[in-house]
Amino acid sequence: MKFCLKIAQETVDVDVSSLDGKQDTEFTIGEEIYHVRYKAISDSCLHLVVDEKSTEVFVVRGEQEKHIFINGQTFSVQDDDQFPSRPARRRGIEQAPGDVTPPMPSVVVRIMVKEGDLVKQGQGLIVVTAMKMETTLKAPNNGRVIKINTTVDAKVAPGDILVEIEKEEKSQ
Amino acid sequence: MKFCLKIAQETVDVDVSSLDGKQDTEFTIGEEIYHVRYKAISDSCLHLVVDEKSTEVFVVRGEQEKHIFINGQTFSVQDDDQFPSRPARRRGIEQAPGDVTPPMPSVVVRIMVKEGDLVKQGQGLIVVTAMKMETTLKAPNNGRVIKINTTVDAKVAPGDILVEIEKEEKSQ
Amino acid sequence: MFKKILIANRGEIAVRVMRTCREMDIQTVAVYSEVDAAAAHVLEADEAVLLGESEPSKSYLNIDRIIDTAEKTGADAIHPGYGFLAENPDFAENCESSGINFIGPPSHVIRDLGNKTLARTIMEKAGVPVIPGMLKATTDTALLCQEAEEMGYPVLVKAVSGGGGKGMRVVSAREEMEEACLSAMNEAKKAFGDGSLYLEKCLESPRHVEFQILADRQGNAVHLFERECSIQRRHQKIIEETPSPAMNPSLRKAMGDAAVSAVLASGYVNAGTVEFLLDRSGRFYFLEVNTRLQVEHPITEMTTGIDLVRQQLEIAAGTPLPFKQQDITRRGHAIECRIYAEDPEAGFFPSPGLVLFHQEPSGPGIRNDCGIYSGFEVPMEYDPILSKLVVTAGTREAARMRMIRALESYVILGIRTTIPFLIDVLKSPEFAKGDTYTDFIERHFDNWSQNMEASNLARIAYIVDELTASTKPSAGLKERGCPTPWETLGEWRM
Amino acid sequence: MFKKILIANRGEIAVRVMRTCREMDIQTVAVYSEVDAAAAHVLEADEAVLLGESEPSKSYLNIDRIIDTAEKTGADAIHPGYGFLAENPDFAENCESSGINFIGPPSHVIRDLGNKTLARTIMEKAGVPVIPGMLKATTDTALLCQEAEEMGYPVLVKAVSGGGGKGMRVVSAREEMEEACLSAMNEAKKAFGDGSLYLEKCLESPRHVEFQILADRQGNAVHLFERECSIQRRHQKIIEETPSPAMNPSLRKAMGDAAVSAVLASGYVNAGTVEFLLDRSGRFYFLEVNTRLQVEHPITEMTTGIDLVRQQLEIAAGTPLPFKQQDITRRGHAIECRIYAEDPEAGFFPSPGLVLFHQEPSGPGIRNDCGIYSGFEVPMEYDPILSKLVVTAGTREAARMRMIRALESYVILGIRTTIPFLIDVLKSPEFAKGDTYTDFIERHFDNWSQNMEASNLARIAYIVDELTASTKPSAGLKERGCPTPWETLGEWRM
Repeated sequence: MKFCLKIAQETVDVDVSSLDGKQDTEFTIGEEIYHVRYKAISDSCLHLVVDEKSTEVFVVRGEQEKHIFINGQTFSVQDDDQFPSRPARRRGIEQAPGDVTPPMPSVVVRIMVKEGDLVKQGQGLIVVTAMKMETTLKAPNNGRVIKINTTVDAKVAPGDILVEIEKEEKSQ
Repeated sequence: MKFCLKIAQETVDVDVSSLDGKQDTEFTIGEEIYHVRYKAISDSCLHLVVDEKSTEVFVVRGEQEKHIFINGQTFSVQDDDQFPSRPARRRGIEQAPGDVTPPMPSVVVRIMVKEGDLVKQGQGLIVVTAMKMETTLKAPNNGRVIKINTTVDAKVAPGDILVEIEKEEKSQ
Repeated sequence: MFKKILIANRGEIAVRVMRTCREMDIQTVAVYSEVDAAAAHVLEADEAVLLGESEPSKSYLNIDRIIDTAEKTGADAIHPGYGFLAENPDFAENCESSGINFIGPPSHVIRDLGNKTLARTIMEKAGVPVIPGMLKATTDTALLCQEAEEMGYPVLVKAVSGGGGKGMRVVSAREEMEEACLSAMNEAKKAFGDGSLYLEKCLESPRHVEFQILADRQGNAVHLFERECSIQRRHQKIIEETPSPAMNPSLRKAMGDAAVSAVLASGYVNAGTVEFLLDRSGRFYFLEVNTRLQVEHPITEMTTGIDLVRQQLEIAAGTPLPFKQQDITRRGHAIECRIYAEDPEAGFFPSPGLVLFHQEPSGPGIRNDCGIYSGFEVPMEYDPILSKLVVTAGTREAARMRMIRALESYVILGIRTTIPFLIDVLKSPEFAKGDTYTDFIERHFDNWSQNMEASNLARIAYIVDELTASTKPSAGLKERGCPTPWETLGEWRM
Repeated sequence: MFKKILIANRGEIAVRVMRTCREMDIQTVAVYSEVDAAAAHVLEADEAVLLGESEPSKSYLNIDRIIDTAEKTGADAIHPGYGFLAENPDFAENCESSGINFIGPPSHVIRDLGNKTLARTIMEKAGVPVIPGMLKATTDTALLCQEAEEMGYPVLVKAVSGGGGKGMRVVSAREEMEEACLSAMNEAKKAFGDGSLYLEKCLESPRHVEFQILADRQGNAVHLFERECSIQRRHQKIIEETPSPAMNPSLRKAMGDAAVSAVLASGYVNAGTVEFLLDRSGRFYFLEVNTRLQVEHPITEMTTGIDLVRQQLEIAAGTPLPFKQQDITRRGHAIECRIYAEDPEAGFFPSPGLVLFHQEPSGPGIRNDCGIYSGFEVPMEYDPILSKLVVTAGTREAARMRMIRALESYVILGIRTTIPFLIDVLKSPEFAKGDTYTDFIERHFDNWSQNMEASNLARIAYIVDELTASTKPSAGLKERGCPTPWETLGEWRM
């Protein structure tokens, strides 16, 4: 069986085969081959023996990925077969250029522009707050504000497009 | 709504009515009336506010009952509507007279009688062991052993009828 | 002793206070905001009362509503925890005038010590060394610039009613001074309603060393040794330990005496903390007094064996301190790590949201003061602190190794936390050596990102989770003889 | 120091040993039986090796297989935990001859002290007071009866190779003597392969007080104060505490000195426990030496701050003790409750089975050494101990209250446990007063059953669980606007 798994933007092919039709398996990841035995301990806990090294790992399913805990580290692992791509809702890394979305669930504190304004790349547009920390959302490029989709005191989440900016040739 | 709930052999009627169609309720148990607000915290945890006293309780479903934890005490609560009566498998309190069943999951160590034997009430029939502790199962009444359903080293559980004894008039 | 105490706080600190109350047979009243209806402190209390909307000003900062709740529930005392109203003199005064025991110092002491320049004056009079700086605050930018010039850069611009790094700026050159003053003034005005600023000389990478003190109503005061809290981010402590690796017996004696003098000079009653900066030559300077239970109080509890909340309640009830300075001993080493809902790979952005899975570390010498559980939705309205993981062991090195083990087995999934970052800090040679200064994080961990060594293991775990999905309890009671995942998944994964 | 240690045990004690190993950067090898493939100690280890079938003789008691596993995995030492092979001199000898470090005393010391009458002789020579009784064991019933006659009833019949109450009988009258000897002989022969018995004078409701000792290879020995373990059922301890409520400084000094003499007289090395009985007049008598880590060792760790497993490893590696007697201090009070899988309402029948839900207590001063988790199937093949809940606090009363709070928040559902029983013991006025003698349970808790005060609350909880079933996470992501339980359940519940 083949899986194609993404961690932190890096997608890697994984090939799995069972050595005994059961829990004795071989994983091929890139050049590396791992011999793995496994056992499900509970809904969220797995016991893996990888090349004779025993590890307890925890796995839970999120909206578009699985969250995996290994010895104090956490990983978000995505499988495009399982979680078809949806509008990106995380960290704003993948939103359309010109769209401004908050990096975290937060509340709008101030809106510093209005529709029709010309803005410069890096100019502050909206200030949001969460957990007593304020963050200024900045213009991703020079352009004109064509739409503001929020108001002061609104609760907003990653993926919500708060401001749309149209690139304008003349402003460059 | 009416429930009919059994704890430790005592069955009591409980009447519940919602005061607001939601979580504000009134429970009538015997003479007592309780005002209850509630909230589910997780699959196994409930927050109850009974007559303004706040309590965190834990509830899980067993085979024939729910196990309920309240401040260090545990209760097994049965509802015959939910768990239709099955052959009793707990503590042997309810088995048919003359049937001998172990009080716990255990292993048969010794069988001290054979089919056809006449036994006296209280006579040792079978020794079982669990967790390094041996327990002798005794005859519930005078009678004749009509059937032995187990062997030495067999794993047995409450509800398994290990020995059947027929009451015999003449042996009394 | 009190019969019933209202805890005017939330999360881990409210839970921690309630635990001591229960051990003293004192009833507890939780207060909560709408978003906190299922919060840990609500579940822990004997009674719980809704204060109002989630916004702090409508709930945990709503003085009238809280005092009203105390009166209605018959609470005879209020414990403020830390943060929120803990250092608000108006709140303490309101309690006093309502006949409710405020578990903390008298309101006038909170007021005096909350004014940073007045506090400096009190300390100077008592012979406690203070950092060279202004004794009067001002909103006059020109005056501030002139003072900075005389003092010599770098200087620290501080709000007179500041706290938590708000209204504070380090200014290293003349040309940045005016703008820094204006923005600090703005921030302070917004946060504390008072934009007045003053200056302090800026020490070069000092250590933050503070002393826990206890003072009773009879005029007795003791210290419970120091805590070092140099590992900070944006003036927020993230790792604390005791003893301080920088301490020696004579310095400890000098600083402890200064802390007790500070307390006596200000008329202090109850538990408090005297904060100092310690420079590389071993000179120390008064920084401020925190007039409340400190976030990091558990490391003092674990090394001295004294329950600080119990002492707070006893003092508030009028009991004299049960020990003198020479009776207080300390044993071993303790470290605390604050577990925040923040993404350490993304500039420590807050990371509120649903905790999908939570499993605490356990074992000898581990304590976790915690405000979350599996299924809890961490609200965005409050501080990002989730829990405080504390360990104690015989030596600093044993405590460090124990903390690493504890962090490595602390499972929180669903939201981002600082755990992987903390592990790397604990493992760093600089921390192991005790080279801990307030610039530690920016110097050694400026652009941290998580080690990806285990990423193939994570991929394996992902797939094993698929392979075992049908065998798990949540899959329900399946018929026996169901096909293996190799049969069911194999078809479409070629 | 060792690089890799095999832990020849299971459950909570194996986990506890591994934790210290990890903190010392030592790799761990778990061994397990078929039924234990998902046991806590397997999950905790760096490597895990299957020994064989679940029956102890084929797994945890299989000396050859364990030594073979140590050799194959490259372990340079074996920690035996308690129980199983911990006090088996043949096992220790096998380790010695295989060049594997056995973490415990030399095999000949285990052998000497395991022979109860030889141990009595050694102690008598060293000037340690022993209970009046025979110094030679016998299988001659007539001789035993004659000795009993001379000693005067009640007497204690004891197996020379006994332990855990097996092969032990209290005989209070002549006519019971012969039968008691025969049945004890049978039991001992079966359990230990040796039916020899001896007699001791039976003390009237004494206290059980034991001293933790440490002895290094250089001939240094210290004690780490006492533990009182009088709360027992069928000679099995269930609650232990330190300090003993019966102790005063001069008695502690005398008993501590006797414990150290006992250790030196027997050539002891590593951690061990010298058990005494203490009668009501303050006289104490040597009972036996436990040549291993004791179940109740955590209360000593919590009050002295010394990690006993770390000391065991250091001593086994040849390091001299890092402290002398006068360096060892104790602070506060600690209590341990053993949580057993037993039904206290049904004669403490074992209660193996599936743990449906498990949530540990947490907070200041609480430690839980635990071998189970939610979803673990407690096997019927081994000891019923699930975990050891330990608390420490400033005073005995504070520790007692803390333990009650901890027990009341320790959730184990699916199997019966001793928790509700322990709560009632802790709450009893006799325990609160410290009136703890070995007949405490039979005297005060003979026919215990659980208080049913909360049964109406349990009924309410049952129904609320029904009412909320559809809203829980396990119900899946339901469509919004689904009917309330009042609508769906109401129809058929009139």
